[in-house]
Amino acid sequence: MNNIQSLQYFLPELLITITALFVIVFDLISQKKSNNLLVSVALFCIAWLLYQLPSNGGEIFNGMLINDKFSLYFKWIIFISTGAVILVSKYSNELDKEYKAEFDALLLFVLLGMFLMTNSIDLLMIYLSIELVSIPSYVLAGMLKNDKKSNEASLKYVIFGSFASGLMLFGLSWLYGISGSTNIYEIYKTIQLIDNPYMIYMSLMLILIGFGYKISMAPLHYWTPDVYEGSPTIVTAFFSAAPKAAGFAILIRTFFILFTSTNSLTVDALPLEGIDWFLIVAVLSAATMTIGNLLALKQDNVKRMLAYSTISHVGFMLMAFSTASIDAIVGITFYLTLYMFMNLSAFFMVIHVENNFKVKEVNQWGGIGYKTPILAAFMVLSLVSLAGLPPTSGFVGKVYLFRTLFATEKFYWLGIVGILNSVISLYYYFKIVKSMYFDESVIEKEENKPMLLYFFILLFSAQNIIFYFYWQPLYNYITKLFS
Amino acid sequence: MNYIQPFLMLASILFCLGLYAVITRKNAVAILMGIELILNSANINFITFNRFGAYRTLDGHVFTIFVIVLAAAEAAVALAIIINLFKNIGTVDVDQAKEMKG
Amino acid sequence: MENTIFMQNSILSLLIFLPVLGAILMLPASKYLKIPNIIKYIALFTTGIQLILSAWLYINFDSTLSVMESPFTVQVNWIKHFNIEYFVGVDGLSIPMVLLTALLSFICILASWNIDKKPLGYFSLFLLLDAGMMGVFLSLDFFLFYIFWEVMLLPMYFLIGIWGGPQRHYAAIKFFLYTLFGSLFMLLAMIGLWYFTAPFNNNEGTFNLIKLIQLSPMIDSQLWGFDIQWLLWIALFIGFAIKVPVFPFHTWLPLAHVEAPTAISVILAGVLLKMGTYGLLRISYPLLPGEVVAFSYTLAILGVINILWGAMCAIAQIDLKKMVAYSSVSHMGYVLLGMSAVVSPSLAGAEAGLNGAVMQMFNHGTITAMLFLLVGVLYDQAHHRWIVYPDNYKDQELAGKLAFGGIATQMPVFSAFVALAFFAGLGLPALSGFISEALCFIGGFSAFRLVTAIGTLGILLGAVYLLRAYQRVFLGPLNDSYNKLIDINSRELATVVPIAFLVLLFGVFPKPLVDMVSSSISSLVSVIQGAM
Amino acid sequence: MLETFQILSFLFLPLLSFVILIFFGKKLKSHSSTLGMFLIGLMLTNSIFLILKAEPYDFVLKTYNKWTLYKSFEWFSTGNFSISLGYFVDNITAIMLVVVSLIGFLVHLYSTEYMKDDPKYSRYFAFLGIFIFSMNGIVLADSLIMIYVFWELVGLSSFLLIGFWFEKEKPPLAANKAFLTNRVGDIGMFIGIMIIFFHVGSFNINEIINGVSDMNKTLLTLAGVLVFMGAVGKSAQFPLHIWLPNAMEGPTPVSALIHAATMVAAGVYLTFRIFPFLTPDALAIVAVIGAITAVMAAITAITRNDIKAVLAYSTISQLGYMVMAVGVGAPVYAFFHLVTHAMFKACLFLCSGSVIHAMHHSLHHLHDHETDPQDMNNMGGLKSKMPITHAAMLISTFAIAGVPFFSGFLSKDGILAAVLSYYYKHGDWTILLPIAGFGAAMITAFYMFRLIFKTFYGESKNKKIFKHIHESPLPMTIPLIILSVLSLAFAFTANLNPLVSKGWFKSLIYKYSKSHNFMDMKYINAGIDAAHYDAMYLSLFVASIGIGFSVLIYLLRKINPDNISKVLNIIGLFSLSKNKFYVDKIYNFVLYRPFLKQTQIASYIDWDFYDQKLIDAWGWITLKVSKYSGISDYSILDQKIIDGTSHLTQYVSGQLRKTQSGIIQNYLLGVLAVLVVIIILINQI
Repeated sequence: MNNIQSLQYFLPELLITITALFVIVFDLISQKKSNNLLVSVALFCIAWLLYQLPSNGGEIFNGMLINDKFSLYFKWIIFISTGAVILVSKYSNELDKEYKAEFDALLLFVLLGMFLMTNSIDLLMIYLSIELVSIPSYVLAGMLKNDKKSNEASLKYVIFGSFASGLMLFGLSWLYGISGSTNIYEIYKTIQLIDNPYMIYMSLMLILIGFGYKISMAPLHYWTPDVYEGSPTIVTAFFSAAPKAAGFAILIRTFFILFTSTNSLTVDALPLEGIDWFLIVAVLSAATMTIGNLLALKQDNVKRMLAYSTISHVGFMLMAFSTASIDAIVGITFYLTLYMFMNLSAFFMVIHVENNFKVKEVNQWGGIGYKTPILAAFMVLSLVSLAGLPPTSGFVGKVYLFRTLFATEKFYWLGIVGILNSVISLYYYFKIVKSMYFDESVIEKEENKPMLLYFFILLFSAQNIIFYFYWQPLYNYITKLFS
Repeated sequence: MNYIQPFLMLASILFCLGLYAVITRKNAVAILMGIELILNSANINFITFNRFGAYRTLDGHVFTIFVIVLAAAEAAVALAIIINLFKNIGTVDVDQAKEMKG
Repeated sequence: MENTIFMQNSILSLLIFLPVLGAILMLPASKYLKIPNIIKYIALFTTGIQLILSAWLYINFDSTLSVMESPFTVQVNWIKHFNIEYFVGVDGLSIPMVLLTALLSFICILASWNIDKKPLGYFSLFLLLDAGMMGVFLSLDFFLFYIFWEVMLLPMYFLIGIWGGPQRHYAAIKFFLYTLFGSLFMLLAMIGLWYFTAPFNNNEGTFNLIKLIQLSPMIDSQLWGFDIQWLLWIALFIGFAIKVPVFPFHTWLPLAHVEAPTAISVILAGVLLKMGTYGLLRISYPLLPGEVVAFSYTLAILGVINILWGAMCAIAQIDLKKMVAYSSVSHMGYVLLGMSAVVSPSLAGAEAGLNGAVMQMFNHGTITAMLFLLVGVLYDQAHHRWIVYPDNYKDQELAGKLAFGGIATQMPVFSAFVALAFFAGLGLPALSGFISEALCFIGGFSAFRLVTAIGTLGILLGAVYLLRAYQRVFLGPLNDSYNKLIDINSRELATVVPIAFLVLLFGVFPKPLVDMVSSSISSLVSVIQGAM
Repeated sequence: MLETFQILSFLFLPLLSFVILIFFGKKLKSHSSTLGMFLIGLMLTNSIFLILKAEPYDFVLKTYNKWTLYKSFEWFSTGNFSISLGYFVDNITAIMLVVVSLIGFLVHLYSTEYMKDDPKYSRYFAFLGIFIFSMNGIVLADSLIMIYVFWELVGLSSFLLIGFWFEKEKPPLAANKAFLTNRVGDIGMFIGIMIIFFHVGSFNINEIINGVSDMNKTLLTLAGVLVFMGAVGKSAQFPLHIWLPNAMEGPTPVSALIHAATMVAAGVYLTFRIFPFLTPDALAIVAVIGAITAVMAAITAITRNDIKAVLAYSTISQLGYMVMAVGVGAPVYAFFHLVTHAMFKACLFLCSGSVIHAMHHSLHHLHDHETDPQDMNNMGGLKSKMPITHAAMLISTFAIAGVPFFSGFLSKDGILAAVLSYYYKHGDWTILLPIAGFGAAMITAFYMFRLIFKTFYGESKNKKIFKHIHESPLPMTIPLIILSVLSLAFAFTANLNPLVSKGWFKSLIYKYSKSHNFMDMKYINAGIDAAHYDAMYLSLFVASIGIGFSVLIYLLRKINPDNISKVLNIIGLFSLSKNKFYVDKIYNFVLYRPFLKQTQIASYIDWDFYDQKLIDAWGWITLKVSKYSGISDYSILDQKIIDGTSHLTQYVSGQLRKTQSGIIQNYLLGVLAVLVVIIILINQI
C-alpha cells in the first residue's frame, strides 16, 4: 500500500505527533498556563481515532509497517497506560512544573515510538522505533536535572541503551547481509533456505540483546533497578508498564515471523532447523525470574524492589514465550495486560505515598494500612495479584503461563523454577503488606486526596478482582487476535 | 574476485574496538565514542552488503543514513546528560556514578 | 413448595456468600450507624443466620442420596473455556464439616466479643474466612475448591498477624509460607489432573470432582519415569498434609495456634486442620484409589508417628496452649490412621476406620475448640498460661515453679468444663472423642496390626499430658496469687456449653453423626476396594 | 419389656442420682445423701428381686435351667460395622448386682456420717452415683466393647473419688497415678478386643466363646493375655498394682466400696467372664501373675504402719488369689472369694474408717494437725473405746485369715485346693503356685492380726488422743454390723465343709465350673475335689502359724519384731517389704523419669531443632555465612523470617546483589560475558 493510502491507518500516530509538537508550542505561547485540558482533549481524540482505526490494513507504507489486530490491541493497552501516566503526572511532586510541557511532549513521543514498535515489520522501522522510544526515555529518566540519582540513572540508561541498540544494529546488518532485504517477511523466505545456521544464530543473539534490553531480560536487566530507582516515580511507573508491552509486542512479532518455521502469528511455531533459540530463551527466562526475585528480596527501597519485581515478571512471560505456541503468546498478551495494570496501580500507590508521607523505604511504610485504609486495601490486592495468588487476576494470568509450559510438555524444569520463584516472590510482596499493617506507624496523616489518582488506583486494582472472576471475555478477545 | 571479506573484517574490527572502548574507558565521552564505533561498524556492514550483495534496492544505504542521523541524536542527548553529570558531580568518570547499586 | 425448591437451590450458595455480604455490610454500617458494637452484632447476626441455615440443611439432608441426586446440588457453568463450573453440593463427607464450621464460626464471634483493636478489620476478615471455609467444604469443582482454599489464606494471615500474640508476625508469615508451599503442590496436581484426564473426556479437561472419579483412574502415562498417578498423589498429599498437619510438616501449627487470638486458634484447630483430611477424602481418595492402596501403609505409619510424636511433645510443654496445640497434632494422627484403614481386608474394618476418621474430624473440632476457648478464658484473667514458668522467665524468682495450682477451688464451674474437655480429649467413653478414636483404632487395626498396636500407646500418652496438666493447673493447694480469679461468666459459658452438649451427645448417642456420614463412606470404600 | 426396664434401672437409678446431685446438689444440701440412699436403696431392692429369680444348680438331677435375660440395642452402625450395647443377666450378674447394690447402699449410709462436715458433700454422693452406674455397666455388659466403655468410666469415677479432696497435695497425684496405670492395662485390653473382633466378627462375649475355636492358638493366647491386661490394671495385679495403695488418699468409704469390694474386683469378674476361651497357656500366665501378686503384696503389707495401707496391700494380695484361682481353672472359687472378700474387706475398710474417724475427731479436738490419724503407731487399746468397731473388725479379720466358720475359710480353701491340684497335675515349676498360695495365707493371717493387735489391743500409745476417742455414731456402725454378719460362713452355706457343701451360694454359681473351650472341666473339678483335704489341713496349719506368730509378737510381746526384721534382712526380705519391693522406685527411675526426659527431648527436637534449625534455616551453613555478610540491620522479624529456603535464598540474594555493582561498565561486561558464553555454547552444539 502506498504512502498516501496508508495514512488512513496512521491517524492516531499523526495526532500524537501533532499533539506533542503543539504541546511544546502551547507552552511557549501560553505563559505558564496549564495544558491539562489540551492534553486531555488530545488523549480523548487519540482514543477515538484508535477506536475508529480498522485492523485489516495489512502492510502499509510500502511494507514498512503493518496494520493488524495484534498491533491494535497492543496500541490500546499501551495507550491506556501511557494516558493514565500523563494524566496522573500532574500530581507528581517531584517534577518541576516548568518542565511539564516537555514532560508531556516527551511522553507523547515515546508513545509514538511504542505505537510504531507494535507494528514495525521492517528492520529499519524496528531500529527506528526502538530508538524513538529510547532517546526520549533517557531524557525522561533525567528529568530531575539537579538530582544526582536522576542524573546517574539517565547516564546509565543512555550508555546501556545505546550499547544494546548498537549491538542490535550490528545483528540487523548481518541479517540484512544474509537475506538482502529489510522486510521481515522477505527475510523469512530467505532464511528458510539457508543451511548454515551459525550466521543466523549470531544475528539472532544480537537482536535478542536489543529487544531484551527493552524488556529487561537477563542479562540485559542491569539498567532496570538503577534507572527505576533514580528516575522520578511517575517515570518509573511509566517505564515499568508500557515499554515492556511494546517490547514484548516487537519481540513476539519479530521472532515469530523471522526465526520460526512459520511467518504467521496464528499457528504454533517450530524452531528453524538447527537453531534452537527456544532453549536459550528458556534458560534466560529462568535466569531473569530468579535474579529478579532473589535480588528483590533484600531491597529496602520500594521502587527498586518493584523494579526487580518487574524483571521477575518479565521472566515469567519469557518462560511462556520459550514454548513458542499460540497459547503461549495469547498467555503472554493476557498476562501483560493484567500485569501492566496491577503494576501501575502499585506504582501509583507508591507515588501517593511518596507525595503524602515522604517515605521511600519499605520499612517506613508502617501504618499506611490504617492511614489510607481504602488505598492500602487495594494495594494489598495489587500485591497479591503481583504475587500471583488467588483470588486475583494475577493468579489467572500465571496459571495460563504455566499451562502453556505443561501443555507443550517442554521445559518442565522451567516450570519448577517458575513455581519456586513464585514462592520466593511472596516474601517481598508481603514485606510491603506486613509493613503497611503490622509495623508501628511513624507517619502522619494523609494530607490531600487527589481524586484522579484515587480513581486510577482503584480502577487498576479493581481489575484484579474483576478479571479473576470474569477473565473469559478478555481471554477470548485476545485469542481472537491470533486466529 | 570477491572483495567482500576485507570490508567485513574491517567492520568486525571496528565493532570489537568499539566494544573495547565502551568497556574500558572511564571517560563518559570516550564511551560514547566507542558506541559510535559500534554503530559505524554496522554501517559499514550495511553498505558492504548492499554493494557486494548485488541487491537491487538501496536499502542498506538508506539504513546507514538513518543510523547516522540517529547516532547524532543519541550523541546529542548523551552529551547533554554527561554535561549535566559534570555539573552535578564534577567529573565525567562513569565509575563515580555509582550511588545506586545492589 | 416453591419456597422449598428455591431454598434447596440457593441454600449452599447462601451459606457461602452470606458472610461475604455481612463483611461488606459492615463497612457502611460502621461508618453511618452510630450504634455501639454494630460490627459485632452484624457478625453475630450473619453467623447466626448461617448456623440456622446449616441446621435447616441438616434437617432436610438425606444421607442416602448421592451428591448428584441431592436436591441441594447446584451446577452452573462458570468459565466454559476450562470447563470450570460453579459446582457446589453436600454429602455425608461434607455435612458434618459444614455444621462444624457454622457452629464454630458463631461461637467464635461470641468468643471474640472483647476484641477492641480495629474491630471492623477483625470481624470482616473473620467473615471472609468463614466464607472461604464454607466454600471449601461445599465445592465439588476442584478449581472452586482451590479458590476457596486460597481465599482463607489471606484473612488468616492478617488475623494472626495483627491480633495475635507477641510473636505474631513470625507466626503469620510462617503459617502463610508453609500453607502456600502446600497449595502450590495442590495447584500443580490440579492442573495435572485437568490436563492428563483430558484425553479420556473428548479432549476436554475438567475440574468436576465427580466426573474425575471416573476419569482419573484411567491416567496411564509416565513422567520422568514416574507414574503420573503417583506424582499426582504425592503432590496432593503434600498439599493436604501441610494443612493436617502430617508429621514432618507440622511445625507451623504450634506456633500459629499459640500466637493466634483465642477465636482464631479455635478456627485453626477446629476447622482448618480438618480441611487437610477432608481434602484427602474428597479428592485424593476417590480420584486416585490405586495410589491410596499403595500408600495406605505409609499413611498409617505417618498417623501413628503423629499420634505418638504429638503426644510426646505435648507432655513436655509448659505452655497450656502449646500443649493443646500439640494435642491437635496427636489427634489428627487418629484421623490419618482411620483413613489408612480403607484398604483393610475386612469391610467392617474399612468402614469403621473411615467413619472413625470423619467422626474424629468432627469430634476433634468440637473438643479442641472447647479446649482453646477454655484456655482463652483463663488467659483473659491471668494474662499468662504457663503450666510451669520457663527457666528463662523474666521474674527469676518464679522461674521453674508451678504457675497455677488449685484453680479448681477458685473457679469450680470453669474447672468442671475443663475437666470435661480434657476427658473428652483423652478419649473417655460417653464423650465423643472415645467413639471416633476407638473406631480409628479398630479400623487401623484391621489393616495394619503392629503399627496400630503401637499407636494405641497414644491412649496412654494422651491421658498423661492432659491429666498432668489438669493436676498441675487446677488441682492441689490454691496458689495464693490467683485467689482473685472469677469463675467463668455467662458469655463465656454460652460459647462453651453448646460444644459441651455436642461432645456429650455424640459420646452417648453417636447415631445421628454416623448415619450422616456412613453411606457416603460406604461408597468411598467401595471405590477404593474396587481398585485393590 | 418390664424385665428390660428392671435391668436398665440398675443403670438409670444411679445415673439419676448423679445427674440430680451434680446439678441440684447445692440446693439439696444435706438431703443429697437421702436422695442418693433412696435411689440406691431402690436398686438394692431391685437386685434382691432379681436374684430371687436366679436358678440354682440341681445337684440331684445334675441339670440347671439356663436362666438368662439378654437383650441388645444397636448403638450405631456404619453398614458393615456396628456396635451394640446390651445386657446379659445370669446368676453371676445377679449376685454381682446384689453385692454392688448392697455395699453401695451401706457405704452411702456410712458416708452420711463420715462425710458430714465436708463442703463438697453433695458432690461426693454424685460421684458415688456415677461409680455405681459404671460398675453396674460392667456387670451387665454382654460385650467386650461395652465392658471396655464402662471399664473406662469406672476409671473416671475412681479418678474423681480418689482426687475428691483435690485441694490437698497428694490426692490429685494419686488420682492421676490410678487413672494412668489403669490405662496401661486398658491399652492391652483394647488390642486384645480388636484381635478377637477381627477373628470372630463380634464383640459379644457369648458369641466369642462360641466362635474362637478355630482361631490360631498362639494368637488366641496373646489376645487372652492382652484382654487380661485390662484386669491386671483394674485389679491391681503385679506389675500394675502400684496405684492401689496410693488410691487410699480418697475418703475411706470410697476405699471400701471401690478399692476393696467392687471396682478392683471387676478385673476378676472380667477374667471370670472370658475364662472359657482363655487357652491353657494364657491361664498359666494368669495364674503366675496372680501368685506373684498375692505373695508380694502380702509381704509388703507386713511392714506397713498406715492402717489403710495394710488393708490396701491385703486387697491386692487377695485379688492375686482370685486371679490365681481363675488361672488354675477354678473360676467358681475365684468368684466365691470375690463375693466373700467383698463383704469382709468392705467391713475391714469401714472399720478402719471408723477408727480413723474417731482418731480424726480426737485430733481435731486437740487442734493437732501434725499427727497422722491413720498411723497405727498412734493407736492401741481402742477396744474398750470402740467395742462395735472392734467386734466387726475382728470377725472380718477371722474371715480374711481363713479361720473356720468364717466366709473366707470357704472360698480361700477352695482356691488353695485348686492350686494344689494344679500342682498335682502339672508338677515341675508349678510347685511355686501352692507355695505362694499357702505362704500368702500364712502372711495374711499374720499381718491382719498384727493390725488388730496394734490398733485395738495393748496400751494406748498416745494418752491424749486416746482420751477423746469415741465409738462412731449409728449410721457408721450399722453397716459394720451387717457386713460382719455377712462375713460369717453361715451366710453362704449351712455346711462347714466347703467342698461337700451344697449351700445356696455354690449352687447358684456351680454351673460355671462346667464349661471351657479347650479343657476338660470334669477332670479339673475332680482334681480339686481330690486335693481338698490336703489343702484344708495345710491351710488351717499355716493360718494358725500366722496367727500364732502374731499373737506372740504383738499381743504377748514375747518376741521383739526388730530382731525378726534383722534376721529376715539377712536375705534382704525386710527392706524389700519396707520398700514395697522397690517397684515404685524402679518405675520412677526406669520408666517415668526417662520418659519425661524423652518427651522433653522430643519437644526440643521438634521445636528447637527441627523447626527452628532445619525448617527455618535449611542448613546452618547459611547461618554462618550470613554472619560474615555484615548485614545486620534487619529488624528482628527479618532475622527470624529466615525461614526455610529463604535463609539460603537470602544468602544467594546477597551474593547476587554484588553483581549489581552500580558501575555501568560492569553491567556491559556482564552482558558481553553472557553473550560470549552463549555463543561458545552454541558452537559446541
